[in-house]
Amino acid sequence: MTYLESLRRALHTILADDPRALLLGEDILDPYGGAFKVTQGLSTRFPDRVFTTPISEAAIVGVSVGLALRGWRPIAEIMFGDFVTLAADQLINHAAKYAAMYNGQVRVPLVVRTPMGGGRGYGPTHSQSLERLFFGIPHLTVLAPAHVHDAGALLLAAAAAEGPVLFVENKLLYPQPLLLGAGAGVLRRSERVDAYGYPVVRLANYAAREQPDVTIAAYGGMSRLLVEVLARLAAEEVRVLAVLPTCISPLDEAPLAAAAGESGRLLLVEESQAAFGWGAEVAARLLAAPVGAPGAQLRLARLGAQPTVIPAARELEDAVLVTAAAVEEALLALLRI
Amino acid sequence: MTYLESLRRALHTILADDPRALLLGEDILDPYGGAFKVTQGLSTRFPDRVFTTPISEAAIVGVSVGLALRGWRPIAEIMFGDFVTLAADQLINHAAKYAAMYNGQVRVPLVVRTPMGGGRGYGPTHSQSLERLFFGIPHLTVLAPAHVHDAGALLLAAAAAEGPVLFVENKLLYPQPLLLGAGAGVLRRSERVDAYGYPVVRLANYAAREQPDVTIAAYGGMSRLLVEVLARLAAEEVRVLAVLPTCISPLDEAPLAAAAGESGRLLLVEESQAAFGWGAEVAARLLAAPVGAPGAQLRLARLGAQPTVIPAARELEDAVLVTAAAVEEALLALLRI
Amino acid sequence: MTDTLEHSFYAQMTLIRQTEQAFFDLYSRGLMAGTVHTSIGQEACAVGVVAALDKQRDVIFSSHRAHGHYLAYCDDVEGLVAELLGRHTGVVGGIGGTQHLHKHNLYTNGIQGGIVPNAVGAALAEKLAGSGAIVTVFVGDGTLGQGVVYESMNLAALWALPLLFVLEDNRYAQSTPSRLEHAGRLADRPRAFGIATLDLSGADAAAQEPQQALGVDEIYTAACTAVAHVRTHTAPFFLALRTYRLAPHSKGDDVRDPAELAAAWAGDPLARLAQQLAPAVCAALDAAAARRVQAAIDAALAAPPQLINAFAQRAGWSPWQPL
Amino acid sequence: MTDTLEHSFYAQMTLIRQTEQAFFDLYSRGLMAGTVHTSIGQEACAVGVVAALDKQRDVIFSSHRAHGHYLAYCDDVEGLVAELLGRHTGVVGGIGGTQHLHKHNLYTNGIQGGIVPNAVGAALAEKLAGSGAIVTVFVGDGTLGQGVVYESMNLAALWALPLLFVLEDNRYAQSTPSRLEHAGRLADRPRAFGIATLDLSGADAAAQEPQQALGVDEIYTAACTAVAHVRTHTAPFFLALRTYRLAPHSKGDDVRDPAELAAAWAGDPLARLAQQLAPAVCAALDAAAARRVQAAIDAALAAPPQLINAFAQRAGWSPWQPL
Ligand SMILES: Cc1ncc(C[n+]2csc(CCOP(=O)(O)OP(=O)(O)O)c2C)c(N)n1
Ligand SMILES: Cc1ncc(C[n+]2csc(CCOP(=O)(O)OP(=O)(O)O)c2C)c(N)n1
Ligand SMILES: [Mg+2]
Ligand SMILES: [Mg+2]
Repeated sequence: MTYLESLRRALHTILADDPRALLLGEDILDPYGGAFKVTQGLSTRFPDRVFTTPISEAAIVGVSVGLALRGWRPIAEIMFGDFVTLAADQLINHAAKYAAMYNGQVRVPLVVRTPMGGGRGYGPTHSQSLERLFFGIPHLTVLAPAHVHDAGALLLAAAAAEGPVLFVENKLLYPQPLLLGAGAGVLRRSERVDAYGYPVVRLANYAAREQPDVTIAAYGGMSRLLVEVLARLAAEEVRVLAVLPTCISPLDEAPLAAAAGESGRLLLVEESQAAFGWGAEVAARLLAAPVGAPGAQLRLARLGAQPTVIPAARELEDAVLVTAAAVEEALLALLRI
Repeated sequence: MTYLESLRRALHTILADDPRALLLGEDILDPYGGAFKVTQGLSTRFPDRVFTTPISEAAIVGVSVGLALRGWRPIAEIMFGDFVTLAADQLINHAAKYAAMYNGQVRVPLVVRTPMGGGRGYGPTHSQSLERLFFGIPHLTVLAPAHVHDAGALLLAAAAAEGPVLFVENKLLYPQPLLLGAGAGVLRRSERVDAYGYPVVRLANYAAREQPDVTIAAYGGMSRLLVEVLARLAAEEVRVLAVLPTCISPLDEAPLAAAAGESGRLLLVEESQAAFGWGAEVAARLLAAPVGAPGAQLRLARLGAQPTVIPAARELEDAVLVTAAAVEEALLALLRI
Repeated sequence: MTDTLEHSFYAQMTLIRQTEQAFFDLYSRGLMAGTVHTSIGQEACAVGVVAALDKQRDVIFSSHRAHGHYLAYCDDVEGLVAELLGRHTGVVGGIGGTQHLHKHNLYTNGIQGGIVPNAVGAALAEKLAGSGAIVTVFVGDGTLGQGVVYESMNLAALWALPLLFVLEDNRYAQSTPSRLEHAGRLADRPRAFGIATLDLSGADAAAQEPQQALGVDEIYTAACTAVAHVRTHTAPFFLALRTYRLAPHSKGDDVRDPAELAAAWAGDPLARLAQQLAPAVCAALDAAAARRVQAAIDAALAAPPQLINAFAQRAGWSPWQPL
Repeated sequence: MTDTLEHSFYAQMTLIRQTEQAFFDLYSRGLMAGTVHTSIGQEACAVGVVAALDKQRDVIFSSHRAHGHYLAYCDDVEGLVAELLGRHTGVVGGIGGTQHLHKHNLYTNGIQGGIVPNAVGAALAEKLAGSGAIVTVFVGDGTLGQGVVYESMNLAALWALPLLFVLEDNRYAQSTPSRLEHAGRLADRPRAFGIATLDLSGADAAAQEPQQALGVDEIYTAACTAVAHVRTHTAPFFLALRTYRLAPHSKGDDVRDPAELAAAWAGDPLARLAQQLAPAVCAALDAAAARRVQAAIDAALAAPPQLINAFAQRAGWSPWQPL
């Protein structure tokens, strides 16, 4: 099953199981079924609960907030993650505010799904990873499945959450088969949950009795690169432990710290620019550990996109975004220090 | 001269010196002169270049972008920083994109001024420090004067910049007298510039021949607390070095690293929640230094708001936001580890 | 208009007036902090519209100038006063304050325009639930500057939602007269989206001479028509009301022409309503309201200090552990 | 309509048509990546409107479906083809790609609606400069879903800016027919803001039966009126044009009724224009366009690889140093 199929099935399950669940978004009706086809089949099966909308991202989220306040469980789709800027006010000043500012007397159980990421040559306004805007916003959860997670199960969890969730999908992962179960190809896969109850997956390219040489942490679309790099480095007998959380904000650093501690070296990779990104918070938490504690000994590096627009031309896009080659190079560099 | 007067004078200078400079914003005409009075006198003196606008934050910034693209130098005011969410799309997908995505063939010299910060009992939607949304956005500069900087001079620099600038003012600083010159009360003040040419101020509460026990880094409205805490701790003979940059993003960590290195202990304070904030990036850069380098030995802590809404009630607001007492406590705790 | 109704209107309007006047007083005595936006002069809009609603099931959204809507809706002067005084006995525990109120089916938020799509969502919620309830959203003339208001009008009309837009057109946004904010006639905007509209705003945006604010009886009658339309047709309606803000935008920040203000005070809808009633009745209602407001203030001021712990727990952080 | 004008229109329209058809071909041959939105069927809007402008000084904003506007404005097929092929010889060096074009006074961006306030700003810029130039912004029917478009209409009217809105009403936004997106008649919206409007969209949003796309001569005539209004009165104008997109929204994603599509092809404005001209003339113009397109493709494909260094330098990072 692909990442996309898993998400689509989850939407079917959610709407089938919960009569209060609703879908809203642009072009989500059949036969089109959404720009990336994640909502296919749903309007046919649940015609009264799937709403195609005008091109009004602020209102899509704003209407969903109103529905959630009044007892429904809306799931909104923003066609491209780049357009969440238009819904930033509704997410930050409305969805994330009501429960706390009304002293806990209301809930806003809302999921905003959106695909982020580049690599498809869509150019500067259709390729970004703008979930970063919402990191650390109180009372807003940012979830992002990679293809080593049960993406659909995570969406079910998002839909069951009490508060608003920004659910970040990845365009290049849509066609990827999920890598689940104990054996994900040549890689050993294991799963645990973080303090918030969301899954964290570990992938190892070495035997169970061995120790990793280096650890790499990433989320979302970066899993595509990690799986490739781990497989390649296995051949070169570089033992790599990858750790992939699904709850990006708020951050539980413990599973990442544990994985990093096993090798003493951590590479943090993210698709957006590294500066002020996810890895910054992970690094700050892990490294600010008391001197003498294992964290303080960590050798750590970060990798992200170049700090500019994401070009449309393929070669330029590759030069700006993180590639598997860049990940491998950064890992090997980290091993040398 | 107060922080507010300094900013107001700078606006007068900008409009007087550059016939292409324009002002746009809500309620900025005389006699009102803006909700916080920063634009007072300008519409009287430059009636053709000061535009009061409808309550249309997206268009205020969007129109400014168009003006900047076509050769003018607009300075837009967003009445409360909380409303920049409404202009996020124009800032991120328009202002910050055009120059790079058109291959350097245009410029967007635009300043968006806005007051951030709490402490006035304005409640959850009028007290935030949302500049964090724009940290790390390529080609967008975030500047924030504290009252130990020449706020007006910084605004002049922002207006002279080639690309878009988010200029973050602070509500509680408006009435504060600027602390400039070598002696800022009991504190020794010195100034240098960062790699981007923007000022970084150092304040010391000890004699020139002494070394600090601890370093504290912060920006914007936090300067109010720092000045208070440094003065108080001087009495207790705790030597504190404070370092306050004005260019918040992109970040040049060198002046902060140097100041931190002098004491080996660094407290990072910001008004917003610390998680995924400014201090995270500072910490990540300073601590990820190669093991053995001075940075790696740093004892570091962060302090920010509690991760929830900013309540209206004074006591609750104090409990959520950073106070001078909390800064002092965190400094003393850092001295003990 | 029955006698009882007019008494009730007067009772509500004087309660709102006195509550908000008390807020100014509390500020000047240093007992209140933050900001406040009073609806002094606009009470008739709140009272006349809310009287036409079914308070058991209907839903209300409002924004920064909502005390009147709040009191007309739930009469909870105690919860409101305590909220503005920052007490944990406030309706939202002192967290929201003046701009962020919630009780039963009433919700306010201080971001201009942002509540409007929320109200659309609430209207869709009621329509889907088949509850028969309708949603009312109060907006000011200045708030029509926000783009999301038009996204919302479009959706409300497109999806035939039971949503009543009430425009309180007081001809100013903060310090700025409407003619510097808006082109065209405001009521033409909902019409362009196919929304049935009743324009009692009395003038287009460019008109200069002040006009009299509508009285509560006119507003009530219009609101009954509007509500009936929304409920019967399950379709949106836009009711534009001419009103005037007699007090400053918030506190002391008034730059309007004193002559204009004086003329508006001379047409104060509360005073006009008083002239229709027996002086003794008014005096009794005024006194009753005054007693309630004073009692609410006394109770709030006597309330124990903030329960930081309880708030922290609900908000998900611990007040005793630094981040 | 003079002969020369019609020849020129045909020459431009066939150039646009053939350029965009070549794009589909280049995609299917794997030579192009990313996405593309062609204006096949809508060329008349671009050509007819731009012909009414003063290309020396006027300013144009457009969005995702802008190849036609681009070619009608600057005839730079070479820069456009190279841009879509991701070559550094592209008009913006391969960085922007199909949705993010800029040459002289033309600007496009792929965020629906976001360019509209930028166009308002540009119109204010020209008005302040006293240049006599006007600004034209092309929007699709779907784009009227964006709130900022209304903020922009209000400002353009309020400040009397020389801004021409051109609505290319092709009755669809991506896969969604206009009647599922919009309430009321689109042209009533600018009117509500007091913007002079010429509605040639032919129908309100709810109408079902397909109508014929406007021909280039009708569009040109209307655009001349519109442009004259904007330039003479220094005031905005809204021109609503009935058109039809004959190709998919982007590539292969067409779910429209084949019968509707066939009927639309039968009314193809390019073919209709051809019927007014001598076949030999058309054939010669077609052939000339084909040669130019092929030459542009050949040149682009032969262009040296991307100049990453140059881009990196301009963008402020070094391709040789990791962050
Ligand atoms: C998005 C946003 N922009 C600006 C403000 C600041 N502000 C608060 S009230 C107000 C004026 C509102 O005018 P109007 O809608 O006419 O309501 P009135 O105050 O007249 O009742 C402004 C500009 C805000 N709260 N939200
Ligand atoms: C803000 C935003 N939302 C959604 C999209 C995705 N999108 C691109 S084109 C389009 C349809 C636009 O329809 P219309 O304005 O009618 O133009 P047409 O494609 O018919 O020319 C959509 C939804 C976008 N680019 N920007
Ligand atoms: Mg008003
Ligand atoms: Mg269309």
